[in-house]
Amino acid sequence: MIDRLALDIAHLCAGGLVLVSFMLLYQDRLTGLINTFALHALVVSFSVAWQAYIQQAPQLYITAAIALGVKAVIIPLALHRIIVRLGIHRSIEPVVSIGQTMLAGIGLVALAVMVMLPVTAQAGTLAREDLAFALSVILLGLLMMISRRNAVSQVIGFMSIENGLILAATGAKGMPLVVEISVAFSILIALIVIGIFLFRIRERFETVDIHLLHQHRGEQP
Amino acid sequence: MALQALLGCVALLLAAAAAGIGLAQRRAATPAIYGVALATSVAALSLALGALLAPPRLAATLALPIGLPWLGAHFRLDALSAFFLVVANLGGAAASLYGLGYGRHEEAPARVLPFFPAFLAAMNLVLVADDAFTFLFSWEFMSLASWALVMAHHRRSGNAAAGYLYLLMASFGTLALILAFGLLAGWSGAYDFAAIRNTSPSMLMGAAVLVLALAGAGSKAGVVPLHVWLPLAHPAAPSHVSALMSGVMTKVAVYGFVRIVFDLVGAPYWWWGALVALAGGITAVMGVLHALMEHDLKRLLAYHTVENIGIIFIGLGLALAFTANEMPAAAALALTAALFHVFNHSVFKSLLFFGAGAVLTATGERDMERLGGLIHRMPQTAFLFLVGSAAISALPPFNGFVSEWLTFQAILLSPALPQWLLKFLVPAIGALLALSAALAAACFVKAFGITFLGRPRSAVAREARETDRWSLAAMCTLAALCLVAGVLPAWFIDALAPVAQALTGSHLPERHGLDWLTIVPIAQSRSSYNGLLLFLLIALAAGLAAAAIHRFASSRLRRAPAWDCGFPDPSPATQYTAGSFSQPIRRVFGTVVFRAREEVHMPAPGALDSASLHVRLRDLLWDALYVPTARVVAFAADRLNAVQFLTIRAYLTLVFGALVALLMVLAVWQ
Amino acid sequence: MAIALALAVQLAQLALVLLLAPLLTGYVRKLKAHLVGRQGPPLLQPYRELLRLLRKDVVLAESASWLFRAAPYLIFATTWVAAALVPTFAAGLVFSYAADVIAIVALLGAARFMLALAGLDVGTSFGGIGASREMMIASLAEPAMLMVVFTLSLLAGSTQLSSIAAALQAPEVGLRVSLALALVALIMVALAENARIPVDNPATHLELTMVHEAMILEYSGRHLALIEAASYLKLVLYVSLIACVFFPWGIAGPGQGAAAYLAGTGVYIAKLGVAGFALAVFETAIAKMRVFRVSDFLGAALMLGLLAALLLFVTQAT
Amino acid sequence: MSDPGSLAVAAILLVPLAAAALLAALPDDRTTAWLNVAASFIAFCAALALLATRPAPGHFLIVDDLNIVFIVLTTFVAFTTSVFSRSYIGHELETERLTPMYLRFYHAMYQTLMFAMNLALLANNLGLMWVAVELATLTTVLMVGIYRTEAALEAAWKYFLLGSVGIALALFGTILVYLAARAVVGEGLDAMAWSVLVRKAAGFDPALLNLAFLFLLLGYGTKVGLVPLHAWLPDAHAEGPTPISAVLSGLLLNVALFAILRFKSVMSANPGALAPGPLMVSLGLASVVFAAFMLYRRQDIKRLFAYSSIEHMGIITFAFGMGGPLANFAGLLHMVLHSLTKSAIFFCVGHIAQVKGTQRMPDIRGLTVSHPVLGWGLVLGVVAIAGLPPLGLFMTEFLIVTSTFARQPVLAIVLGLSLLVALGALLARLNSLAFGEPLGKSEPSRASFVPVGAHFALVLVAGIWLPPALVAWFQYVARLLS
Repeated sequence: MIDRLALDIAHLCAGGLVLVSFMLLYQDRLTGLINTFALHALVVSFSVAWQAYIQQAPQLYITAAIALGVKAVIIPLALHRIIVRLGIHRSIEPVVSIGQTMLAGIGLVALAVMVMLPVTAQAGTLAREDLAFALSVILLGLLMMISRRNAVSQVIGFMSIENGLILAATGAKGMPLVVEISVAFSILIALIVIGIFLFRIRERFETVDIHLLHQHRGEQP
Repeated sequence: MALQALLGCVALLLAAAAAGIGLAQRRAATPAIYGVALATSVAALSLALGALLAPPRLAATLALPIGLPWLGAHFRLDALSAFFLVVANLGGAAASLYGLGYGRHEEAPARVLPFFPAFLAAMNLVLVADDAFTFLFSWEFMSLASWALVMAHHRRSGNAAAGYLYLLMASFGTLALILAFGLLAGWSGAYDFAAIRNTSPSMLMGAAVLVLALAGAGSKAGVVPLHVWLPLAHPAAPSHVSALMSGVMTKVAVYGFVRIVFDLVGAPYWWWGALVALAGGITAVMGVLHALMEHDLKRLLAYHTVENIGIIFIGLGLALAFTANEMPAAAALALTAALFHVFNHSVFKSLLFFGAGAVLTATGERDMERLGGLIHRMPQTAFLFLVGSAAISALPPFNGFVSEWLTFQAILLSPALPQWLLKFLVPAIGALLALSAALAAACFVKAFGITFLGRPRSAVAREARETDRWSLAAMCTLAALCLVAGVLPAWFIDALAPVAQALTGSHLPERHGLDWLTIVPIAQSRSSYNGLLLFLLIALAAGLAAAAIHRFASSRLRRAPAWDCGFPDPSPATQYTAGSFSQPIRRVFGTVVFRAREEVHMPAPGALDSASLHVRLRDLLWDALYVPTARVVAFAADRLNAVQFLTIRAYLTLVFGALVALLMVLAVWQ
Repeated sequence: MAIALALAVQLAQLALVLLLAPLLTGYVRKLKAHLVGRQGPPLLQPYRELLRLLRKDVVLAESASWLFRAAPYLIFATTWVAAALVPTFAAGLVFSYAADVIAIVALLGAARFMLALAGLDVGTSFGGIGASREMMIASLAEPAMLMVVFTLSLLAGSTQLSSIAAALQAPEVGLRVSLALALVALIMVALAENARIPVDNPATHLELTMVHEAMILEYSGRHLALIEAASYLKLVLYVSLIACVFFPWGIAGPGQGAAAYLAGTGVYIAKLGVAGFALAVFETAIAKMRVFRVSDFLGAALMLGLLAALLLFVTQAT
Repeated sequence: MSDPGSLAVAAILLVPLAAAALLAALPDDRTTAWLNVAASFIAFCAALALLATRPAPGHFLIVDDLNIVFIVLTTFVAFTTSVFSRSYIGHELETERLTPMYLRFYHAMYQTLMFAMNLALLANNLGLMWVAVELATLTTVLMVGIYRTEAALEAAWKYFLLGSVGIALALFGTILVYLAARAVVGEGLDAMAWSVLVRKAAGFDPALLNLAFLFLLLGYGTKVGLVPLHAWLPDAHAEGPTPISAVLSGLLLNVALFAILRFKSVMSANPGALAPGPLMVSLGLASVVFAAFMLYRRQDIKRLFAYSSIEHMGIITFAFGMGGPLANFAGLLHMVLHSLTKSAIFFCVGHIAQVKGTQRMPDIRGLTVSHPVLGWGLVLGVVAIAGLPPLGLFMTEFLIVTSTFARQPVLAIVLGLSLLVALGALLARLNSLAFGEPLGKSEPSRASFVPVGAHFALVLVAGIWLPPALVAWFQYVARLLS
């Protein structure tokens, strides 16, 4: 009975993450986008913590804590500062078309479910549904990356992909510690590098709109 | 044993090539390298002659643990290989001998010396290779070595482009052959020829192999429409290399074709013969027509290579048709004709390129319009070139006539073929062959007449000097061979008997029991030819005439200005030029084949500007095949090039698209 | 002994064609003159011309080379040998196996090659014009000739002239369209090769359209004599060829004895007479064409030859 | 840890790591270059020692038949590249494209990259390998951006974004493989160990494996540079320091392809899974065709050869996709020879760009006249990379095309024609680069030709004679893969 409830809650978390991903897609203001991402990270960290609880895998709490601390608090704060410093915190990002993006997003979720359907129940119901949701989050994150022009939004899209990966990794019961380390590791490195790059890019181009970057190509036609 | 010794020669040549890299800057390197090449070629020539004239009962084979690891490199020396080895090493020896003298004028010896022996070695290797990998390896290595030689004078305009086209077409040919061998060997990789011989391919597969072999070997040999590189690349190389490329390398290509189609594939179908012979006929006529329009001496010779390759392929095609219809005697005749022409062409084409090289060293000119009168300054070269010209124009009593005569005899046997298409096609091909032979004579009247006869058209032509003794020795040897092979063809045809026997199961009647070294293709009542008798009769008649005139007629002689119908003009510009010589033929054939257009600009009376005449020729094949290909590649390159200049977002979209597409495929699949 | 006799007959043929050649030319000239109502030169005028030329000095252009002086001998020799190899009064002579009809055509080609080179040697524009046009004409005439050979060898199963002559005498050959076409083609080729009207005019020297005469413009004395003799021989050769292939009656077979040979000679001379008459009538009746119509003329010959060969396939196959 | 095999493995991993730390700390530029060479050499020697003795596979590290040749190759090319790098970097310091500060960073990163690649090859654990590839990506991103020009930064940023997405996809695939394995092997480290996975793969859930392979192919395929995931590759090659271009083309692409091969062998061991072949064949062929045409419009010499790397990675992927003992053999050999050839080409190109002061091809002409050794080196390199004999790539391309033609004629023709198109482009460039009148400035070259010569000598020998031991081993691995 407790299993049933635990599963439902995990399911709810995963579904919630997909929902937040849609919210990310919907946001066209940078400030709102960053806040929504913080929510995204929050949901992930809760989900991971819940998994730690039901799998009785205490090491997952670390992952949850990292997700909460770094992605839900530090990065959003840093991004807020960056966009303020760049003076783009009030700008509305030209998004392709919210309606079309949403439709595409729904299509992607359907695709994720379809792809996961043939997986035998042997892998466990939890795993299968978690995986479908994780795949949806990953695909939605990619969709976000390609529908936005602003580097900050792209980084957020990328980090939402990583959240999806964490969801998948923690859903895979008993996956050795290596995964957690690697995820934490990659979050750290990614953050540093992104920070360096954003810094350099601002220094060089006075903008973080990578749309302008391609003008400085090594090879003109 | 002969095979081992031959491979030893190859190793020696490769060592000379390696030494050439290090030593090329020394003055002594030129005689040393060419000397080694000459000695090695002569040794290889005698080994090959031994194998051809006294063939061992079983072909010698050898496997070395190099090349494809689990297979090794297989080598084999049978009659066919031996014959082509004779051709290759004869050409190689002559070119080396010529190089001893010619090489001293070389401006960039470091770009020639390492590659010349390597080229010779590669050609020898192709001829003894007995597995697909070794064969293609040597084949492409041969292309590469000759490409390096073509690029030797890379700073001269057009040479780099010639080298480019050459290597590209050579690689195309190699690709076609790789595919052909891929079919023959199957996917398990039975690459050795012994295994390939034992399998008999299906009809479709055999046809594919034939087409691929024709494309592959044909592109190397210069079969129209794959000939375009040849007239550019052959002249670009130093002249002795041009001789090797034209005289020998194209023959190695013929060898490749014969080896694959006659030996490896198995029984042919009759239409193979039709295809090959038709390709040969078109090649012959197109080659000679191009040559007639050409004023560059070496390029003219290169186009004649195309023509002669066409004649060889006519013979090969007929041999295939006869073999398919189980007429071994006729097949042997056609094959012998083709192979004899292989030998003959290698001899007189090398001779002619040597002559052109001598002219080039003496004057620095390849353009015939700036030559003339060289017969006075270079009488020996002129005489030897004349012999070569007569031989290539298929005039009796020289060798070119004999092989063309044999080809005609094979054509005359075609009524016995049962297929209607062949019955109609072969006479037409005969007409093409006759046309190309007659046009070749016209072309060599032009080549020899404009270059050597008349009055000098430029200062360099007026001050030319006879070429060196090494070069003359090489040319003399070849000219003597032209005559010997023309007067005593029976010896040569007998030497070819084992080859014909091995490939067609029959051979020409041997000279024992025939009078006076007569050659007889099938039966004496049908036709026969006796070069020796003809030669003696002509000599007798000419001698008789000379004696009678000496005895009875006036022998006095006065020198005077030319008569020229009473209006002699001392300016050499009033002579006929190469362009004006070929004008009638250009009007007859060129308007159709080349879309030749003459643009005459005639100033109004009283105007002071000069009149001018421009001839514009279009190579329709080039326009129809190569230009569109290049355009398609350029178009695709331009279109795809846009992908280089996308935004990161677009690239991410590509990744995303690939992911979604593959997921969809997976979802549908499952 | 038999060999010696055979050799003697062969030598007799050599001598016969050489002796008859100027006569045939003189005869044609005389007839042509008569046909246009003139007296004309005497029948033996060509002999006299040759002798006259032989006696004269050679005036050699300053720019002429050794090739210019060697060429007449080679031209004469090859043409003579070729003419002697065509059966005239008798077939199957001892040297007849040395060359078939293709080789004979090629011998003529060799002579033409030398002649064209000689035309270019002095370096005048007339020499060039002649050489250039001669080679153009030859490049069309040779394939046409070979098509004729093809037709004949199909019928006779041989390219050996003696065998062809023998085979075509057989009654089962009969009259055939192919043969007629081949004959017409061969006559056209012969006209072109011998520089006759309508292709060339043997009687003019200063006409821009001339071909043969332009090449030999610089020749004089004994050299010119040899070249003239060669052209006389060539006319005989072609007439003999046509006679022996299409009208093979009366030719003595191999080794038939002196009487047969004599009869054969008589018939042969009669054939020459008829052919010369036909030639004279034809040349009188027709005008010379422009040089660039020659390609059409010879192209027609080539097509006729090809048609003859193909028709033969059709009739033989059914 | 006491047996020689384990010591060697430890040396391969720890020497670069220690050297990285040391190089980051040391200030002097002359000794550091030598230290870099020395560290690479020790790693190479340790790798050679592995040929003689191997440690038993552990939970995290393994030395088996598949990876040993890549370890030797990687350490060898790393060593020769470090030699080349010494003479290259000297010139960069003189012309002040690099400051000593950045040089320290460069050397430290070089050794870190070596550590990461060796780790990826040695890993017996899916996760560990993923971490190593990630680390290698990050270090190369930093190296590519080291010149801090606008173009370099853009290339690095592009590389970073695309690489990260690829690596994320690969991680998802890795998780899926674990899930598939868990059901059979049980939880824990064993479910991520290669040595276990290959043995037990037959019982895995095929649907999960299929999905996993798709993600892994796209993920690691991004690192391999397969079209359409290739976009980072040309820019990263062109804008970074040339030694890094050599390492990228010669080694990093191989490492990523190695990862795909590992997963392919797992896939092949499962009868229910989709055959990985068609996927790899189509991606490989797309890469070859695309790259062949892209070669034509290149203006930058390093970008030209970067596209050629895409083409060759496509050929290799195609070969492995076709499978069968011949094609697998050829694919393995092609990987090795391509590494050697392409890195040698980049050595030449690096020196050429330095003596000419430009990477723009229209500004470079007549190299065989002005710099014979460099020029002929380039000619040899292009001849080799175009697959002409007597160099080794002819053999592999021969095997791939012939063995394909008997089974899939259309594919073989497309492949062959694309190779021809690529040859046309490379030759056209070679013609103007190496031949004709020299153009532009022409400093004398003070390059070290030993690395170039060593690579070409190996490729030449391989074209003529392969040691039987190597062949037997390659054949064994080729069977293992199919």
